[in-house]
Amino acid sequence: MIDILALIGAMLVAATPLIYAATGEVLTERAGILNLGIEGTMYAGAFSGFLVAAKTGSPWLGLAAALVLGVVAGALMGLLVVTLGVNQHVAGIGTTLLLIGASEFTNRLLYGGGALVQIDKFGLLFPDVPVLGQYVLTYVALIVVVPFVWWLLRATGFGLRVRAVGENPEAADAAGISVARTRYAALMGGGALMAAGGAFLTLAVVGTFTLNISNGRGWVCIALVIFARWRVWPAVLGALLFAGVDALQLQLVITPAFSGIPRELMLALPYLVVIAALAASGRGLVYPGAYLKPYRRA
Amino acid sequence: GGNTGTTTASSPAAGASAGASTTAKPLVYGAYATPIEEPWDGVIHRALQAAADKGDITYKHVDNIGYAGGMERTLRDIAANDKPAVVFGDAFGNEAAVRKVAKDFPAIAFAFGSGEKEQAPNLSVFDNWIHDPAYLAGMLAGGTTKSNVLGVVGGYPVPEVNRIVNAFIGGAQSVNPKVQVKVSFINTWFDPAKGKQAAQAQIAQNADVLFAERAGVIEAAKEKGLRSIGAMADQKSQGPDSVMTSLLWDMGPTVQAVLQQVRDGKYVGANLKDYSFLKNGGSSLAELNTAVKGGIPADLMAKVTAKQAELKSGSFTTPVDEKTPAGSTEIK
Amino acid sequence: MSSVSSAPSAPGTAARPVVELRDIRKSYGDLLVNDGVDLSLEEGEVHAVLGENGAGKTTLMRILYGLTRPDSGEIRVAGEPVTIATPKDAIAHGIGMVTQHFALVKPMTVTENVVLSEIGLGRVNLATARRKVLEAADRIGVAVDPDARVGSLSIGEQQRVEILKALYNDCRVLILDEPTAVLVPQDVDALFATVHRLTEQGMAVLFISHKLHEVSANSTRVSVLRRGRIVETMPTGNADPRALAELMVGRPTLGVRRADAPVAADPELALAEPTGTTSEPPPAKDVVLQLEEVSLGGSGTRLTLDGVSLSVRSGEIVGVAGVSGNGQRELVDVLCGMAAPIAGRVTVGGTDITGRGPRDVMNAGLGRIPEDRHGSVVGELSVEHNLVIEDLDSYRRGPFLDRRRVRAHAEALIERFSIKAKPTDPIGSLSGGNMQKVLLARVLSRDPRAVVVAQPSRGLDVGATEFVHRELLDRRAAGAAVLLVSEDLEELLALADRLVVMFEGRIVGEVPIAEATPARLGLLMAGEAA
Amino acid sequence: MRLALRGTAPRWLTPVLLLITVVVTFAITAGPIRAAGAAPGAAYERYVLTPLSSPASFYEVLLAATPLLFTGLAVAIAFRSGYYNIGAEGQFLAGAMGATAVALAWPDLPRGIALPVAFVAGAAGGALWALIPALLRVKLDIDEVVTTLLLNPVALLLLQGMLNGPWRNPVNQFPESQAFSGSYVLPSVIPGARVHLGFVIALALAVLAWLVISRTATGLRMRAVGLAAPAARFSGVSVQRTLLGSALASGAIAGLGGMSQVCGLQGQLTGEISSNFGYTGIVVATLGGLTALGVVLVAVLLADITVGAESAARVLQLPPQMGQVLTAVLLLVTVSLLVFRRYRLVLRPSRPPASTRQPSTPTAEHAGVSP
Ligand SMILES: Nc1ncnc2c1ncn2[C@@H]1O[C@H](COP(=O)(O)OP(=O)(O)OP(=O)(O)O)[C@@H](O)[C@H]1O
Ligand SMILES: Nc1ncnc2c1ncn2[C@@H]1O[C@H](COP(=O)(O)OP(=O)(O)OP(=O)(O)O)[C@@H](O)[C@H]1O
Ligand SMILES: [Mg+2]
Ligand SMILES: [Mg+2]
Repeated sequence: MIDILALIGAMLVAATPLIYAATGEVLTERAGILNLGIEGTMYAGAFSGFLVAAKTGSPWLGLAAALVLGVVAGALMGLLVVTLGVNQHVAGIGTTLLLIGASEFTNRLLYGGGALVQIDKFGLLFPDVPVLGQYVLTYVALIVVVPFVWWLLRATGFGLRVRAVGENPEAADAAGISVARTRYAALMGGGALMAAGGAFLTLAVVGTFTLNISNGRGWVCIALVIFARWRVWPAVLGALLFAGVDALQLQLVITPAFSGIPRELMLALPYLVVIAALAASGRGLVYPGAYLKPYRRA
Repeated sequence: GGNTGTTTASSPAAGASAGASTTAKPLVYGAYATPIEEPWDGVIHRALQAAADKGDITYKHVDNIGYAGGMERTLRDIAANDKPAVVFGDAFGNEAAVRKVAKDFPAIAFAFGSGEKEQAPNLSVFDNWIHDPAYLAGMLAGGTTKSNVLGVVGGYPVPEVNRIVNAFIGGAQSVNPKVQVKVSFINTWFDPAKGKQAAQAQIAQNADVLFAERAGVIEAAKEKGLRSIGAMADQKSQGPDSVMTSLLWDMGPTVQAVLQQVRDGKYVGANLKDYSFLKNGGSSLAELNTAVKGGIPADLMAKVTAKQAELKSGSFTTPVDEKTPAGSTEIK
Repeated sequence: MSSVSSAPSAPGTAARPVVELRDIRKSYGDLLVNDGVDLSLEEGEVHAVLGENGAGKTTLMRILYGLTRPDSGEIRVAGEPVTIATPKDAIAHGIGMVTQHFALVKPMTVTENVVLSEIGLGRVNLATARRKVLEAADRIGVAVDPDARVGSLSIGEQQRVEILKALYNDCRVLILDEPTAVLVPQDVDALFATVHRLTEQGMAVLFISHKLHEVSANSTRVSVLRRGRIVETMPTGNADPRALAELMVGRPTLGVRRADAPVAADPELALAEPTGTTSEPPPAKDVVLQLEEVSLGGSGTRLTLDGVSLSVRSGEIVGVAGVSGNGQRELVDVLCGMAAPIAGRVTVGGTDITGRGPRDVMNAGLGRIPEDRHGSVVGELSVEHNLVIEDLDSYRRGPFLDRRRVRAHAEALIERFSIKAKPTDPIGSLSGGNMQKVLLARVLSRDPRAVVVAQPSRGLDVGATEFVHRELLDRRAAGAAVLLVSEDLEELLALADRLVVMFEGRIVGEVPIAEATPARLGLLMAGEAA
Repeated sequence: MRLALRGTAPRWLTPVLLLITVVVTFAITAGPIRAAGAAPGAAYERYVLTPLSSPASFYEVLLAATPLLFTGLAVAIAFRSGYYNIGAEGQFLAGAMGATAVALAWPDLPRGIALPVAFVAGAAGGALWALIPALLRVKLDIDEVVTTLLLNPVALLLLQGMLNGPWRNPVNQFPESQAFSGSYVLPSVIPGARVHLGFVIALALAVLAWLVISRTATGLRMRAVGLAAPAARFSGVSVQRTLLGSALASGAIAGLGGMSQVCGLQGQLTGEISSNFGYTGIVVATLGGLTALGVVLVAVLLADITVGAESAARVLQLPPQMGQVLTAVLLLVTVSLLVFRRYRLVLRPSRPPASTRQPSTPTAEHAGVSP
């Protein structure tokens, strides 16, 4: 039998890093930039958060460090794709390679390949209440971050500017908006969110760092953002769907009634369900007008 | 610079005979497919590092060689240029490459983690035969569960992992015939968040003692105030209230055996698995942590200690079963 | 028809320059685009800038608005040297601009687009913004729906949004880059009415156009730009259209017309050189292009084409007039094989092409030149490849493209159509006129028995326009059936044998060319009486 | 400071830029290399030069480049047509599975038949894995980025499922296939070296890809669709057929990469058959400018650093992650500096020099005829 409340609780935990990172990616893609640095930013966010928390004993400082790192990673993407106009695929994948490599390299220099320490991590709020027993960062994501980004994109001048530079940078420029500054801001803000998503893994879920910590979650977010058609709440929905199916399959594989189904098929379910959901709803996507296009005034 | 660079003994006591012993000290090379942060290769690395620290060997290593042809290249480079006395490493996923190079350099001793047979004249194989402590850990788990449901989270259902999990199940059932074991494989060596999630799914299905073959599981147990069992290193510090014990694999005896053979000029390719057995000190159960919540019943501890003695004396051998365990073991 | 005929104010009365451009130089890579331009703009004047395609007009305007950086030169506002590095600076100095290709964010609403230039970073009160936009629209005298998504508006409406955007910031100088190129006559009239109202309040307007009559009717001074240099600035009153054209292109030209075109309809048409062999109505020949009761679905329940029947005979040019957005674009799409009708039948030379794709349509002998030039060519591919792409299989040798033949073909057409480009130039780098010539060459070189062509001279300078018209008339003489869709009545009157008028997806009237007067057509186009 | 469009770039520019690339990369990475206890100069020699310094190690570079050639070409072909195939990873695995399926099913075929059959099976496996997203895109207009991306982990799980199930090695019970019979092993093309027929096939495919893209009508159609699909459609090019064709060709080439790796290097299917070759293929393709020659150059460069990193790790005992850092930095610095082939840096203050102009031309006369 499957415990529905536990399932929802598990879904929320697994969805949280995706929610942070996908929200960050919505922000950058709305500004017209595909940030494939997402996987590396999550990874480095997880590592830097862990590192600072381990050195200072405070997960909050760890989180702060991750946010700073995310901002820096965003700025690096900005330098590459906004200032220099480098191909966004190359810049993003290169950034991911660099951030993962640099994290692992630093980890090796500092810890010499040995086992890592367990840090003082974030605790659960309402640990004994089903579903509500979540990490504070999950609450922050759902109550503060996502509504804030949604409001930002929808109802603020900054949001209007982000959308304008993502759709038609010429028009934004003609209206006196700095395309570069706006894109940098989106990248840096988005980077901070991606890093926070990664840091959630080390600072809340596991309390330590291991190699491969993000394990492709960033790539999943890229898919979720397109799935969500560049809107914040649907991205959250997509994250919950993916995490929910994942949580479900983890229960099913240990439920005797389902033992006949190949384990690998179960593990593939979250991916297949998202594809199916997209196929059921995803006709005729309209990408942001300036997606993948560098802007340079003549 | 971390663990990089050549590591030789540097104890002041060794200073007197330094001149003689450095030339006599054999060069041992570690060649690992995964990064040494991965526990499996990490155990080999640490054992060799310890030997170097003791002043027995000069130790160098290369890790994260991968599975795309780098192993053969690196081994040939090592063999041809560094001419070490021994090369340790893991051959999983690079079996053919390791065997080819070993054949081409018969003067060098190759000792590799492998699921296959040794190869004459110079390739020895070993594996993490920690099914003995796994059996004992199973007894502890089976004896302390209240719900009669245990959870195991593993990486991949490969023989060595299956062997451990099945031994664990066997141990648990030996003390508690009603016990049921939930086994999840997360299909990755590294993803503690996923490991924790799998453990939580087991907890949701009433598991109350968890065996952490992979990272993340202890976290799940800790948060729910449940008991857990660690692996590869003593993980008590990760959860002093939760971790009853850990399965330890010590490559020390294996390393020492190989070094001795080399020193004596008697090295031949062999299966070194016995050196990992509990009775040879290659694997063990970490000191029981009676400080876990609820403690460990004394009679259970006695049973485990007795079984451990039987294992040591050879009057009991843990059954070896390398079949993939079912996701949920039925009560027989 | 822009028939607002307010007399240009006498030159020399208002002498205070609001804006001066001095010795502006700009080059793109090796191409010198502005070569020491001096231009001044006085309060209350409408200053027209004329020049061939590629003469550097847009570049100059973009420099003044801060969208392009000059290599050197000075800009003065009210006598003071200023730095205009970004549009923000320009806006701060009271300069507004409506760019040639609109700078609008299509998925956003009118309000959002308009307030874009003044918003900060924080919360935007859209209700207040909406009210301010409505007030400004009222003040300026343009009607807009503040809540409409810009992408759903017609071109004319979009332009109104652009003007509103520019004037929203209280500017004193308004730059209009080819504002009329895309407008229907009614909108043109409305535009100039607005312009005159603004200049009466002291605003200075810089305005670019390729249409000489607009310039004569609406400007006070005119400057002619040739190859990046100002060759003449004079009061419009002194300017003779023929002389202006000559200044622009370096040779006399004023366009062509059918030999029997009713010159009475338009004074300027009389100046055009008659071509074409027929002065008689062409003998009735076979119908080549035929549409029978063709309907096309639209968004919702409304049909964008509603039972359109039309036939074009060999050796005949049939003009389609109408206010944009009344189904002309869809009609062309159907004929081009880009949209499948839900009912009706389309035939070319007897071949049924209803609902067939572009390939079948072309194979049936129909040549297509739609209004969206840039959307019909692959901008980054070379001229020669764009010239053969519709007919690739005839340029193959085995699996390979016969490069020598492709090159020879391109060279021949470049020669014949006097296209200013090399075969290897990316077509996107060509000026509008040259791109249009390439499209013509691509279509006409295949000797189509029918041609559908829309807005063939939009954005083209007088020289290029003349060339295009001449080619169409030649085609007619060669016996092709030509369907000419245009919002430019002069063009229709000069070229067509017969006119039909579209309104709300239907053909609401057919007018023999002899009876076609702007007034009569205007009524039909407005949906009044048939 | 800003970037301005260049006129024709001087001929010396590209070599100079490449030189600067090396210097900048060196400057950025010297610190970490030193921190890891090695001399940067020696490290560079190891990373870049050593692999090229002897024929034997150069052959190893070619071996390491082989899978990247396949995946790089696969991605380049798809991207050229505007089909964003992020799924070369999964298609590579599917191709490896295809080859494995025939190698295990008919182990006794003679080599002359076995290899062509494995070749076809590898291509078919990759194409098949590419088919689902391609059909979804063409028939239902479902974005291929999402589907191809998400099918990568699914392909890996399928492979693991096969290895845990029907293909499990009966000898040692490991989740890896039995070793293939000799007739399925791609022969070495240079005596004594490991570089195998797969490399030659990859090179041949590169030449073929170049020919198709730049010399055939099909290639022109692909480029047209990739650059401007609506315009291509208007010109009578079947966008759907072109997209479907390139998607399948891309998948087939990636699949051949899997076949080449499994038959050429490993001789058996393992769970680690792809070391992210599909993802690296995206870098290879985009950095190579989506051209066949670019793909070949970049693949060899990356392989050079891969082999060099092993050498550096062995001789200088540098952590292997340094190789990844170096690759990433070199990659980013290279693409950044190549921007300057088209743009030049303008250092002067960006405003027009209003005040600095000499007052020699205050002629307020705007009239006048051009000279
Ligand atoms: N961003 C750019 N990069 C390179 N060349 C450019 C750019 N913009 C314009 N040009 C070139 O500068 C020249 C002048 O262009 P401009 O747009 O100023 O002409 P124009 O007079 O406005 O022409 P039209 O009448 O067609 O609008 C053209 O040859 C054009 O190809
Ligand atoms: N980034 C650019 N690089 C090179 N040429 C450019 C660039 N941007 C614009 N151009 C060229 O500048 C010229 C002027 O551009 P503009 O936008 O005014 O189009 P146009 O030639 O007037 O065509 P049309 O009026 O039909 O749209 C065109 O030839 C265009 O191709
Ligand atoms: Mg222009
Ligand atoms: Mg133009």
